Amino acid sequence: MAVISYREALNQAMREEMERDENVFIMGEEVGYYNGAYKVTQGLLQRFSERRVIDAPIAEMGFAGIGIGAAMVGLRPIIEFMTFNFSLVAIDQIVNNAAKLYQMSGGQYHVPIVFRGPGGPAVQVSSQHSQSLESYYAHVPGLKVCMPSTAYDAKGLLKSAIRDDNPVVFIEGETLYNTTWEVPDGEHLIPIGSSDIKREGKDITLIAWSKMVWTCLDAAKVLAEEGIECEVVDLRTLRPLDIDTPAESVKKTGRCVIVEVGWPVAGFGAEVAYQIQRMCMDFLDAPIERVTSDDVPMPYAKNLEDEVQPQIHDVVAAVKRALYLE
Amino acid sequence: MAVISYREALNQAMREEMERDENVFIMGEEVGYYNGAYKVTQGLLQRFSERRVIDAPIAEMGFAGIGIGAAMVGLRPIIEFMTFNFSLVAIDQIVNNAAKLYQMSGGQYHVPIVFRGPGGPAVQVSSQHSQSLESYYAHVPGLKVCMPSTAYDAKGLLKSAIRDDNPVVFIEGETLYNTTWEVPDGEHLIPIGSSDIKREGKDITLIAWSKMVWTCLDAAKVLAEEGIECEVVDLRTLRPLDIDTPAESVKKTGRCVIVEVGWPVAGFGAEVAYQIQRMCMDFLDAPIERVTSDDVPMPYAKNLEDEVQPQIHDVVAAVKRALYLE
Amino acid sequence: MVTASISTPETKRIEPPDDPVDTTPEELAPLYRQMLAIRRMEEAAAKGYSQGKIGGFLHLIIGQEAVCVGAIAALTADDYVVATYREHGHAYAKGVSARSILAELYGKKTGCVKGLGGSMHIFDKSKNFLGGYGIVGGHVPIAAGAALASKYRGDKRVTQCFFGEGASTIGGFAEGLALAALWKLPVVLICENNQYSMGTPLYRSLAVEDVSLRALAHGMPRDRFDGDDVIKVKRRITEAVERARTLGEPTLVEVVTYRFRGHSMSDPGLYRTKDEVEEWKRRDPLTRSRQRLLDIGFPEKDLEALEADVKAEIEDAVKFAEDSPAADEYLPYVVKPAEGDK
Amino acid sequence: MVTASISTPETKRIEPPDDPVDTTPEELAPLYRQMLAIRRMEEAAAKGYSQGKIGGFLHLIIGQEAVCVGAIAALTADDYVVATYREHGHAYAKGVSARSILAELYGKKTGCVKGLGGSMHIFDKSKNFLGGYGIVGGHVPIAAGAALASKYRGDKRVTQCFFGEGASTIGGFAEGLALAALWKLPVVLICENNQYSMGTPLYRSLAVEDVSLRALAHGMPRDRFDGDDVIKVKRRITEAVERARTLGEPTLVEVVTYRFRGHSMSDPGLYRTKDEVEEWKRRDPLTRSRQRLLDIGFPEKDLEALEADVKAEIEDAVKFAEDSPAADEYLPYVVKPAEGDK
Ligand SMILES: Cc1ncc(C[n+]2csc(CCOP(=O)(O)OP(=O)(O)O)c2C)c(N)n1
Ligand SMILES: Cc1ncc(C[n+]2csc(CCOP(=O)(O)OP(=O)(O)O)c2C)c(N)n1
Ligand SMILES: [Mg+2]
Ligand SMILES: [Mg+2]
Repeated sequence: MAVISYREALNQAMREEMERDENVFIMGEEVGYYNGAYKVTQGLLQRFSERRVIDAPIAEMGFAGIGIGAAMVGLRPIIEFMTFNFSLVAIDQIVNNAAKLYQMSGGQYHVPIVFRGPGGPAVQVSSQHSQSLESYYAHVPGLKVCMPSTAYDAKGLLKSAIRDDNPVVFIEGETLYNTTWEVPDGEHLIPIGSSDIKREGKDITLIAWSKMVWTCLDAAKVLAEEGIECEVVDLRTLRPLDIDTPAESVKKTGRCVIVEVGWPVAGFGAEVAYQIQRMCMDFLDAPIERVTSDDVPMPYAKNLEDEVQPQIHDVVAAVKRALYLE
Repeated sequence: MAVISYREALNQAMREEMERDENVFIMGEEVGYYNGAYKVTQGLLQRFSERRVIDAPIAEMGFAGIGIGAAMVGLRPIIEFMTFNFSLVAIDQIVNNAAKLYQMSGGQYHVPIVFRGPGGPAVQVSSQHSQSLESYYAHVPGLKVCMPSTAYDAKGLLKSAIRDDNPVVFIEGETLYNTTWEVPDGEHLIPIGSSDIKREGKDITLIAWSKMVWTCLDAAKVLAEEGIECEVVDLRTLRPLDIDTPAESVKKTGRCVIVEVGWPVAGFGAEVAYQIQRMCMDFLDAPIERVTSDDVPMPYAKNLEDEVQPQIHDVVAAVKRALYLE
Repeated sequence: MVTASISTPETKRIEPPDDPVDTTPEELAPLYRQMLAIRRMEEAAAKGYSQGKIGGFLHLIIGQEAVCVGAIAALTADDYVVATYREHGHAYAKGVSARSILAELYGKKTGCVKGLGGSMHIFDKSKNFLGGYGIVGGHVPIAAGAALASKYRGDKRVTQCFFGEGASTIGGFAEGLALAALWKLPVVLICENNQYSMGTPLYRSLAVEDVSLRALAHGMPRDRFDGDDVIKVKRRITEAVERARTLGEPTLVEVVTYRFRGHSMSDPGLYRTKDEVEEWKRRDPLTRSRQRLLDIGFPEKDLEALEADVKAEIEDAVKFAEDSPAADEYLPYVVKPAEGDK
Repeated sequence: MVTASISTPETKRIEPPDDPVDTTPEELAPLYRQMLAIRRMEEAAAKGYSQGKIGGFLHLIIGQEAVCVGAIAALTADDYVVATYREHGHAYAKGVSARSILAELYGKKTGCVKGLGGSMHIFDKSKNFLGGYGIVGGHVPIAAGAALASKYRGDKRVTQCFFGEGASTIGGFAEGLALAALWKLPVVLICENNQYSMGTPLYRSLAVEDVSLRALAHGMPRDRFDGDDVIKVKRRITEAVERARTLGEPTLVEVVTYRFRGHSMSDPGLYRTKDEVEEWKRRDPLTRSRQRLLDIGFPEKDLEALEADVKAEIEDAVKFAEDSPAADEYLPYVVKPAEGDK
């Protein structure tokens, strides 16, 4: 297994699936000649030509819809949003068309499409460019939602997403592209809808996805020095959600902290908290804690940006609260 | 106090606020000559002329944005979405501009605007026209979100919303327009961010908003016949959320069912459940239950439409589960 | 200074055509039959609605039949059609049966989408009818996408996309138009300009009352004409379809027409004068085609036979809809697990 | 058949102007000063960025200064300006101080928006600078809204809205344009066509490389010219501003220009040839204006004094930004409770 970056893992996934299936193509802003705003599509235009790597003008609603139409008649588009912040101008296409067409057409048309791109906070780009919209997509029946935290998961999940016959919203961590992990060469698929234990522990369960998995792992290291063993569960997929893996963990540890990088109110962590309390009420020794960003639009200044986002010490503090240690 | 319809209450609120403040105006599709697709703006064009009651072409993103710009320089627009289903093509304006401008401009510009219109399921209009998007708006710092269930609340909250200096998303119940309630004449304001106990009871707390308050009241009647006394709490405002009122109720009853008409995953009820479990863990005698629609796009056929939505008997069953009665 | 204060002659009302376009009974009779079947089918739907057997929104195309029938007559079975919530006629013209349309409206299991979609969401994959859509403008990019797939595959199919003039102000239309022009997609964008968007007349929604002008800035071919004569519609749209098929080029076509009824069943249509409606009823494309058939020698008794046949077809469809079992499953929303999925 | 296969002469490159527009030192010197200050301010920003003192995205307007300076010179202090993420120059030209702009970029408490917005979100209410926006096209309706408010009140203010040619394909622009035309709003829509949208040249994003043509279908006046000569920009935009002020009519103006640097600091700009960039640098609007000032008799020593003054202003602004305290509060996101709110 080679150690590669998250960016390279995504690139491999697309490249391999495009080799494998002539119907797969990529469309988005700057995906071709520019090799992607974040270089995720590096080299694909050269390899697959303009027919299959399509540079789109700034018209997210338009090219998201074009992808959906193409998928209805049998192609398998990968639509790149330069960032998921810009998916808001296209969200009607995703929610009202992509997600609903299978049911609305009585099962006649399905929409095998992947909407992908970076999401979650970036660095110092202020509020319009730094937000986490996963709860919007996870809310909608008809979609699947993946948010891998590692290069390993990114490759395996993206390949599964491209082969999936449903619309998949695939949100990459904007600050994870340079992170590295061991990734098998060639065929490597991760089932959509499977959570993963990223660290084992007996005292408390930390549940997270995407970038916050790293924050939890870091917090777990800090806490381990104090003798507190955290189990870190990475949801990897928000819809369908494998709640059994984290629930089993909570039944074992009796305590739970859910960490998400987005806004607190009606964030996806609330859904996880609800399901965990339902399944684990008799096992919980403390209320479920959530760590989220502050309830504000993202400020620009670095010090404030750090302040509003969940940091290692916030997770550590929440763990201690859940353990009644302070 | 006169008994008036929810529709009439909204109409009065707008009429009175427009009389009171020359800066208030209404803009939306068919709000003027047509008197509103649901007749909520009946008579306002005649009273206030084309200058203040503006019929817009089909361009939600455009006229939502125009409202925001006008609000920045001091007007107080009321933007009607014919239904909130169509707000998805304008949501970028609401989330990325209206909600953020106050912070993004360092507190220089505020955006006193109301986005209103019917939301939630209608009758047999299928999946693109029948959905509940409140969790999208409740998620966003910078917005306020009102969802009144009665004519009384509708009038009082809409007047407060129009006078509020923040952007308010005001979602009316599409099937509530003909419901009636006692409403005071003239000045009648309800603070945004105050929940309301719609029925007192000691055995269990039902938490709901908008149309589901009626379903809960109906279920409470059924259960009362079996000697079960439900307390029904109407949230009225989802953001800011007055959680104290329902939490006090749950501390009293020890049990809680949250009822919402929308999709289950990451619905706003999950947030309520999370907050209640945090505040009431030591008082809860059973896990918190949620009743929601099924996790599917809304089907057209009446029988199926009823089947996927929360019905009185679903609430009754959830109450009994929470009481370990079956 | 290039100050273009456009005043096109086309912004004024399009008058009814004087000279009927050359045709034969063989060409016209089946189109008349389709128009008549659509009218009868929609009349039956209106009746079902007033009896409470059909619910939700019901948007009828009565008065506009020549547009969809003429336009779709220019297509082959392999070509795609994408339409709005006012799409019963388009579906029928593309080959979807009156039985499956009416059963859908009745919310029955035998409906073309199993009672899940209703009036606004007719789909039939076997006929390449890609559906009716309820979000104004949102389907225009979808049509461009089907056309992109044809270009991708080189399969020479053409996609027609129908929309109202009210859709011309929304972003979805603008983006679909721009991308179709840029990428030269084989799509014909057909604006059914029935002069009202719900209760809003053209002059209150468009600065210039000519939707086809939108093509100008994109270097896209355009056309604009009245929709009274089904043969004329067919001829003019055929030009655009052939341009798409042979050159792979899109066209924006605007057809001026009129709906005789309200926007939907719940709209009494008070924003129009009786005179205006009556004037347009005198331009009824069905009456015109019927007379024309007689004029070019189609025997009256054949015409009566044809009409009786239509009547029987629709009566049968109504009975089928009435007798069919209720819808009974709302599909699980996800397609069968794909490889690699659990 | 109205088949408009448009080929406008304007779709070809706009050549540099031959004859400089008539002007006086009194008119030109302050505009040259503004352009120079903007250039020096942005050079200082680039330096701060490379030193890690400025973060996020930094989009420089270097090379395009004549557009915002010439355009905004046509406005009064009461008029409104709405711009994109590439807006330092527009803010400065509207009167926002270099101190408060640079302090904002440095993320300081003394920044014009207290360190909360950064480079993409400069706002200054006291100057009627309604801000820089990061979602392409999303600010066009906002500008139309400010203009609607002026019409509503009859206050005779004019709003200018700046955007790139890349924004012309997105729905927000299309809807803003359509509504401004329909309602005759006093707004001037100014496309700064710098010929690239990130790495995408015009020909890969527009079917017809002339954004001003979009006005055609809306009967909106339009204009299109090069942005080399700041006085020419001022003159042409003044016509549009006066049209808005006196007739309440919108205009779509396209100014062809060029950015010397990459899209943002992280873009090396590999998609352009060195030759192309060099050619445009020879058209530098600053060099042109400087020479013109000398030609029309502005004393060289006054020019040097002016330049020294600019240098001092920017050095002071940098020092101010460096020395200011860090941002220290992210506002509570809601405005003070209104009446009736708790
Ligand atoms: C985005 C959006 N906004 C509003 C509506 C509500 N609506 C449905 S049809 C319609 C009028 C459309 O008029 P037009 O495009 O001319 O088509 P017609 O109904 O005349 O065929 C409106 C406003 C909608 N469905 N979608
Ligand atoms: C809706 C949206 N899509 C994509 C982006 C990313 N983006 C930022 S600037 C830009 C290019 C804009 O080009 P143009 O409009 O020509 O303006 P310029 O940068 O050249 O001034 C893109 C694609 C965005 N900010 N918003
Ligand atoms: Mg119409
Ligand atoms: Mg540009």
